[in-house]
Amino acid sequence: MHTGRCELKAASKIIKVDYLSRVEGEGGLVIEIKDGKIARLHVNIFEAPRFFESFLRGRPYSDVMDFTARICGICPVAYQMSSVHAIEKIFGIEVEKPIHELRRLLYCGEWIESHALHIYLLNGPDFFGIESAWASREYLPIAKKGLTFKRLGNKILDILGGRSVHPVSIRIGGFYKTPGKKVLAALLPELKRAYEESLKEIKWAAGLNFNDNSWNTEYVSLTHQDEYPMNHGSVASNKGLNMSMEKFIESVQEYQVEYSTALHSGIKRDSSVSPYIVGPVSRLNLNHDRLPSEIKNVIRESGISLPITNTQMGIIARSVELAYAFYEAIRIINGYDEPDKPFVDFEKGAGEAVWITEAPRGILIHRYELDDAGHVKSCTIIPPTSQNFGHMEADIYRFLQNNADKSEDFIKKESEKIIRSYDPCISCSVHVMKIEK
Amino acid sequence: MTNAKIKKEHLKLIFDRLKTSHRIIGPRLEGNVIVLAEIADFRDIPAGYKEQQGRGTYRLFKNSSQIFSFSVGPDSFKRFMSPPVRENFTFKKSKKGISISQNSSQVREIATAFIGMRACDIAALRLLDKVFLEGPVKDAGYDSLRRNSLIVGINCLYPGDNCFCSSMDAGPEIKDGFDIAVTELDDSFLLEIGTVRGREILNGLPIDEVSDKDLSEKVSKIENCKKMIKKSIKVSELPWLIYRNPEHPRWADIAGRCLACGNCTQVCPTCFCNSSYDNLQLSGISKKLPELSGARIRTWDSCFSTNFARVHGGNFRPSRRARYRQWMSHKLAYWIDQFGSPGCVGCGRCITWCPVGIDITQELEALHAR
Amino acid sequence: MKRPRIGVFKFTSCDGCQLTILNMEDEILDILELFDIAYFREATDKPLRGQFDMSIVEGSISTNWQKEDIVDVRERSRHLITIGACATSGGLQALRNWASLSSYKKYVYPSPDMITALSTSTPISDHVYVDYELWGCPINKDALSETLLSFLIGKKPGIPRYSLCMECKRHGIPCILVSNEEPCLGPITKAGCGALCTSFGRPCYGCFGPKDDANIESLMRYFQNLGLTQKGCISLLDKMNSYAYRKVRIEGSK
Amino acid sequence: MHDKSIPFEATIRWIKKETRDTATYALKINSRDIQRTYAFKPGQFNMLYIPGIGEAPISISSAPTDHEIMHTIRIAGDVTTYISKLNAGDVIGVRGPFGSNWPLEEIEDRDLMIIAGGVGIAPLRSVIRHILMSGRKKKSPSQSLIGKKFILYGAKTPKDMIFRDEFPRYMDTFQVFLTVDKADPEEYWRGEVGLITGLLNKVSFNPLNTVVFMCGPEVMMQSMTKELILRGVPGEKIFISMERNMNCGMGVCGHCMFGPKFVCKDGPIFRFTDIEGFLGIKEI
Ligand SMILES: Cc1cc2nc3c(=O)[nH]c(=O)nc-3n(C[C@H](O)[C@H](O)[C@H](O)COP(=O)(O)OP(=O)(O)OC[C@H]3O[C@@H](n4cnc5c(N)ncnc54)[C@H](O)[C@@H]3O)c2cc1C
Ligand code: SF4
Ligand code: SF4
Ligand code: SF4
Repeated sequence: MHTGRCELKAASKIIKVDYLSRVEGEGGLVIEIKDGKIARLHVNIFEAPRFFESFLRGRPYSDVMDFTARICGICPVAYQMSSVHAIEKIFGIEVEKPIHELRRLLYCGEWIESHALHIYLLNGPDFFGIESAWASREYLPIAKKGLTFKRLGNKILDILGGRSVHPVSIRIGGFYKTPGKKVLAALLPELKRAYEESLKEIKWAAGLNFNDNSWNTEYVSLTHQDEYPMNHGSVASNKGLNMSMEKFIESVQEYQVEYSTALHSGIKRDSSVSPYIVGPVSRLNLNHDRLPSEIKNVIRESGISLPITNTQMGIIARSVELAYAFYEAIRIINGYDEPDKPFVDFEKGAGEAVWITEAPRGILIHRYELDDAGHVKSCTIIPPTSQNFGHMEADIYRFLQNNADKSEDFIKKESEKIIRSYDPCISCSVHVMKIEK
Repeated sequence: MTNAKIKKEHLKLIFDRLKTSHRIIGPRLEGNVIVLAEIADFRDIPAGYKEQQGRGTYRLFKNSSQIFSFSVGPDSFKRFMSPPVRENFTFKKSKKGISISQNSSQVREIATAFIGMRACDIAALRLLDKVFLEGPVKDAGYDSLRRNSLIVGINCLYPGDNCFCSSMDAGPEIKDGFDIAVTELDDSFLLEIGTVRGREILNGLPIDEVSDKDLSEKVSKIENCKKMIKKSIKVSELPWLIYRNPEHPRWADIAGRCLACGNCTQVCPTCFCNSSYDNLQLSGISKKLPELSGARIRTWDSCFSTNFARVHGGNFRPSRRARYRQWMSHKLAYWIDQFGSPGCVGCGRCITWCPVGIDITQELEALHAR
Repeated sequence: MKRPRIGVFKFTSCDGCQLTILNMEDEILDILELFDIAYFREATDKPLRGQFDMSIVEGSISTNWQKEDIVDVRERSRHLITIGACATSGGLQALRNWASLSSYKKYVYPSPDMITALSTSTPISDHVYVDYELWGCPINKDALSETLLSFLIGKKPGIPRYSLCMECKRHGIPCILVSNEEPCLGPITKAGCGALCTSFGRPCYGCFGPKDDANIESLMRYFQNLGLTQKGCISLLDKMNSYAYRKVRIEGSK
Repeated sequence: MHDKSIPFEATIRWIKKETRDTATYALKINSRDIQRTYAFKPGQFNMLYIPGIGEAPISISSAPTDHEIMHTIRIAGDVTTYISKLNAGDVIGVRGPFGSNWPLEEIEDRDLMIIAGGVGIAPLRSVIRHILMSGRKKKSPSQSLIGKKFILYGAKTPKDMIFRDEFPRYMDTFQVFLTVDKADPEEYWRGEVGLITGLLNKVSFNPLNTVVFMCGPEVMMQSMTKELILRGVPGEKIFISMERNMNCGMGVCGHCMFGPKFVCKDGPIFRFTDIEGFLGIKEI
């Protein structure tokens, strides 16, 4: 099989991970070490580009949710959420509370599904030194637990969206159809059990063995005064960033690197572009005070000190969010009353809007410009993983500075672990587009 | 048996009486369509609705003071008596052999009352009886459902735009096969009692005597309905018009329009074609093959399915032309040979629910052209 | 019994179809008992080695190197099945086939020359022999399990080839095309999704690709009678399975 | 009577390989009760069931008086391939018997011509064995009541000839004529080479007094029937066994419809004149 598309010229030592595994999509890693120093470090992405933003142009607004969902099979809801909100903003649509809540519930389903997948099947095996979740007998009960959580997330997606990959129910103005109260309530016993279980799992995750990789970097996420962020809020960071969605997209610089089909991005500051990290760690660091006290207590009891400064502790943040997603799902279902109408009427029209939501892997930025007929004139999609690439490289770089003399195998394994702790979704990241100037 | 009469506001009492002992299936609103489904409350009946049915169109609106002003939707008895998906049996296969068990719930007796059934539906049910009960082997599942059903029919007074039951001798008046047949008169409901069971249901309810005036009101209303029926088929031309024209150019013309989607066959109350297959679950398979378990499932199928007439090494009807011809020939000609009458009751469902509006009456007529 | 060796491969795609394997939470442990998952990048570290009894391929062919890789996969596989719209029909990304690649590249990448991609995205079956195709964007779980089982016990998978309408009617869903004039692709699209969209009251948008002998022209004529423009018709068909629908239109159907 | 919609179990007693892709399987019904009620006539078929795989209609190739129920099966697809891998002692599911039979009452006082192509010999072996056996039993008059008896059989190559070892035994009672489409260079073949219709020239028979039982590929049966009628055999006296897709075996699934006929319950054996009008119609 072909793997890394990019070869490096002769160097003293080249370490290559041809093909990253247990991540979504296709990428590799190339490290060049010269005289004990890291001369080059590339997370090279060879996932073939798909040009989503190009063929979205000219399509009716109603296609956007279905099309962008296909960017990623792991987090299609995130794409639907960012795009539906952006377009509703253009049309000036305000959805009612039950719809807002149902969308949040749908997102909970995806967070559960995606987080459980990553914690138990993709990232978990790293802490046990095994090649997959089913490679060892001892790990199997852990994997089973993950599958139980995951099934429940998918169940929510199935009920609300018809299926977990590329759900079909979201439309501009609301849903095509909303579920009855009873149907959702039937999930409660299972959700409650899972919630209790997931609280214990926070302790489990906190007790895993982590390499020390703490550093003072920039964590970026949405924040919202009333809720742990999913669909609404403004963009904030621990380094004082706090701006609207529209403003934020202007301060993000996307750039292309020659070894990757995915664009990288950073925050423009004066003359430099600095990497930042999005995702569960950022969300937790910036929003933990919005968590219910029950979960806060468990965090405290588990000895997790916030903010998390070790980027490899993504699995801890994910475990917290997994429990939170169960908590939220229960809360929403308890307070749910089926709306009179599944969607509000609206009139389409021209306009431009930016919307950002919190995909399981971090903020997902969408911008659309529609013409009078409601057709897409231009668009920008910046997935969380491409925002993280720059940071990922910086992270490995930092780690290797102290470890460049270690064995090749060690370097490979540990670097791959760092990458995996970001839960990169490479298929997502490969169709980013430049921001038109 | 005698007839009876009940005040309009008391019809609900019959419903409530039935509910104590029966699962009730009747007309209900689902989206913009009147379907047949379980109904828990008399108010679920879409009183006062009327549909405009065209070739490939169905529009519902509320405009009538009558309760039963609507006609037929896509569903018929078929959905319940020969359900779209049904389990024939479950099986277990191991080294020792195979064991097959019939799901007892399938044969379980569920007393079901069908209310608001039309003459064409009842006629179609009697055709299904011929298929499932009078062949070489009785269909046990159908038989038990059939025997445990009670039928409250409604005489149609306002036909649908695609109806042609009168020409098929299937309606609009219900002549037999009912427990109670209801006619909505101006100020009351006329109840004709067809069976002892029907009479028992009415015991103790506030029913009145029937006058000659009531009976003549019914007759004139039904006559009036007949006059409103727009479509027809000349049954006297069957089956020869079809038998004589297997190579008529019209078949190819239809094939240009027909999508072979099978909708016509699925909504037709008499189309009975089905397929059985084994449904396996991964959990039903043990590591030591050949141990496995699963269920044999029967689903509605259609002669429009491309592999319906497939055998090893070929398909007897690969073209849409042949498949449409098969369908119409079966309905209007073969059926006469097989069961003694056409397999069509003139309900017009196939015309309404064909996405491209192919009209069986029109296509038959076209076979006259040379 | 020796467990069949399975490989899961990915080409250009969203990963959703291979995720379906991991989404079979109830069955995955059974699958692992019955099959030896010997290559599955999304879930294991196992290196690519040896021959496979069955390869499951997701994604379309859209770069030069993939053209070589798929031949390699075929050579390693006794049976090769493709899963999903990308692998069976080129996927959504096949929309580039009917546009200009250079303008696409330019629109997405600041330095388009750095990107090597074919001007087309094509189904696997355009490149190598495919033993079985599982359609859908994404594929249906039960269909995947039926396919795996069938492989195991030696029969053809029982996957429907008839229209979605049949499935829709079985479920008793009121037809939105007839009752609401909404342009639904059900009559020309394969069943298999479980009549998902229509159960939500939305018209089918063709995830499962054209059914056997789909009469697209007739349905499009009908849509135009309902007031849809020709362009509107094309845009209905030009989605995840544009390649397959276009192919049927060109090749016609009997 | 047993319920024909539910398969019963039968055990394979022995298997005899006939050709490279065909074998005969002798079945014994497991349940005593069903054994007692199970009765078939030559020409009828069973639905053989492999749980998990499916069902296939297969003619009964033994005579009613045989101790076992025999099926002679050619590998064609899923079910038949699976069966080909079974061993003696294995259990399969059976539903039946179904369908019409060869009308033995028609052949009294007449000449009988049995015409078979390929695996189509299977349902005819049932009637052949029936006649052979009834001859042995002194009390049964049926064999002596029949006039001349012919078997005309065509196969692809000598290697594809089913029951080749049994023909010598048949020759005591029948005049046997064999042909192959193509001789096999590796095998000594004394018989004819060419279409089965060609065999008619070899047979001296009185067309007006002949009853024909025929089973084989549809094209073969069509051209053979044409030829026979040309020679004066009345269409009313030609009986052919038809093949169609079958699912239920009892006239409730619609798959096997051939014009107005259900092949499973009106057939598979039809009087030629009853279906003549439909035989020529393409894609009927
Ligand atoms: C009345 C009758 C008698 C027969 N007798 C014999 C016999 O004695 N010996 C013999 O070798 N063959 C016989 N056949 C042919 C045999 O039934 C087919 O070869 C067999 O059904 C193929 O099944 P399969 O599962 O192996 O093949 P597949 O092609 O894998 O079949 C899959 C499915 O297709 C359908 N199907 C395919 N071919 C046929 C067919 N020809 N008839 C009906 N359904 C079909 C069935 O639904 C079957 O389950 C007979 C057929 C009929 C109709
Ligand atoms: S053929 Fe059409 S009109 Fe006749 S009974 Fe069937 S659906 Fe009704
Ligand atoms: S006649 Fe109409 S409903 Fe029937 S298969 Fe053809 S297009 Fe579908
Ligand atoms: S077919 Fe659809 S779901 Fe499957 S990989 Fe392609 S885009 Fe994803």
